[in-house]
Amino acid sequence: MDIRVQQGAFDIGAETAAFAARNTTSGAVCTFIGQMRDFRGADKTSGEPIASMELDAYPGMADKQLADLAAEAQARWPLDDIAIVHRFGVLKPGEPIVFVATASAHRGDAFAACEFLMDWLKTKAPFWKKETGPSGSVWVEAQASDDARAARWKET
Amino acid sequence: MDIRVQQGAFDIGAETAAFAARNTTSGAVCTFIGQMRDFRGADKTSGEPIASMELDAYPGMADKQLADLAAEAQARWPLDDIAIVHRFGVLKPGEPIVFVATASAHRGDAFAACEFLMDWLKTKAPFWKKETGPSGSVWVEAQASDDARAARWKET
Amino acid sequence: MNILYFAWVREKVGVAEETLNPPAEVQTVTQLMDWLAARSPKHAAAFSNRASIRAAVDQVHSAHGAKVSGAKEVAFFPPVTGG
Amino acid sequence: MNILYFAWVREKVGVAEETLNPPAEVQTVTQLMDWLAARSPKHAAAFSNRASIRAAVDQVHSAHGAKVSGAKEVAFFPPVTGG
Repeated sequence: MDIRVQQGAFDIGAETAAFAARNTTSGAVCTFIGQMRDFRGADKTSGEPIASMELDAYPGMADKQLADLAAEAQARWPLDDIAIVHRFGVLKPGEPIVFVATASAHRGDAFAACEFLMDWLKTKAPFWKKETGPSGSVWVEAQASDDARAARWKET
Repeated sequence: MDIRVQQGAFDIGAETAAFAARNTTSGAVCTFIGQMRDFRGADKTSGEPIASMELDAYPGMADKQLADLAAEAQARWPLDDIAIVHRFGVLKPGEPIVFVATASAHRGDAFAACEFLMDWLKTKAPFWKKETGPSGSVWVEAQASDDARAARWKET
Repeated sequence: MNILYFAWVREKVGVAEETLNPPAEVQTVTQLMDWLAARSPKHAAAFSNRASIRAAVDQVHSAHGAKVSGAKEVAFFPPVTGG
Repeated sequence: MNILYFAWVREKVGVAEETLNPPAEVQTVTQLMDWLAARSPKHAAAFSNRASIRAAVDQVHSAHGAKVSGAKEVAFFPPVTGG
């Protein structure tokens, strides 16, 4: 298990290769990469461009929260390994924000765990985005759709 | 769109980096890597070890079938890009068999399309695995669970 | 008509590909399998369990009832197991 | 007790962290917000819309009714938007 909250950029190719290399006996590896978008809002055509983004973080809690999410995923699915890397600080458009990887014997478990981790991370990990564009800097507002996606995984 | 059926090994890290690099304006990138398992059957502890695997392929139809699957995924979800790389020939344990990547503005679409592509590829792409272990060579049998997973995506 | 065989179907028939001219009355995948099975004991063995054989007509997955008349390429193989 | 502020809550309060000793009667997150809001106009502005403020008590997400008595670290922030 490899969980990191870091200020510096990370290399998606190197992260993916390293994760696969230490899980060669897992039949299924699923990864997700969240990249900084270059426009505001939900629609690429109407949103104003974003020049840079600042990710505010609560570092101590972020480490703990991501470790808790990984433990929850491992309790729910038979996983061989999990990696989560999340940046904070100033980012440029196109740079990766988050990398999540899961390894399992079966692809259904790898996909489900990876999507679960992203959905819960989006509503529980203590990071806040501030986007800077031509009209100034704005804190991104949380989306109801993220709460809805996270709620799908609640146990009944 | 990048669809390749190839005999040589591919580099997971390089494939992932190249896909992300040409889709920096997509907020969400999902990848799946199917790796050759080193044991037979569903269970790592009971299955006998596998020394090597031969993947038989129907190359002309494989290219066409993967292109059709990618077109179907693009019709169903708003995707910016798709990559599919599938090997054939002789593979060693731990080597990647298949790489599927999707890029979209939203993670739900990227995850769904990537899982759909893998599920349909498993039941439609013309490849056949023959595993060689201590007790000889055996053609892998298709699994009912793969049919069930593929059927989830049938439109009603 | 090019007839292709893959995986254990190929191993049982003993060749990967044959170019044949089935008679006009061979119109469906099932009729083509009947006609091929009569060619040799190896063909008969390959086509003995039809339920485990899939077909592609001109590189498109096709049911056993599908037409083969006019096709350039027909392939026979077990259910696929790639990925 | 260390009080931490993040994102626009930090910008409105004007500081990232304060070490304070709330009186014994401040027992819940809500009571702590009431007590903090009375400290200055900036604090009052930061805590004017309680519905948009989340809290973590000793680094665990906590409801506004949760206990803060005995906590070492309480953080206030808007709903998270990472990932």
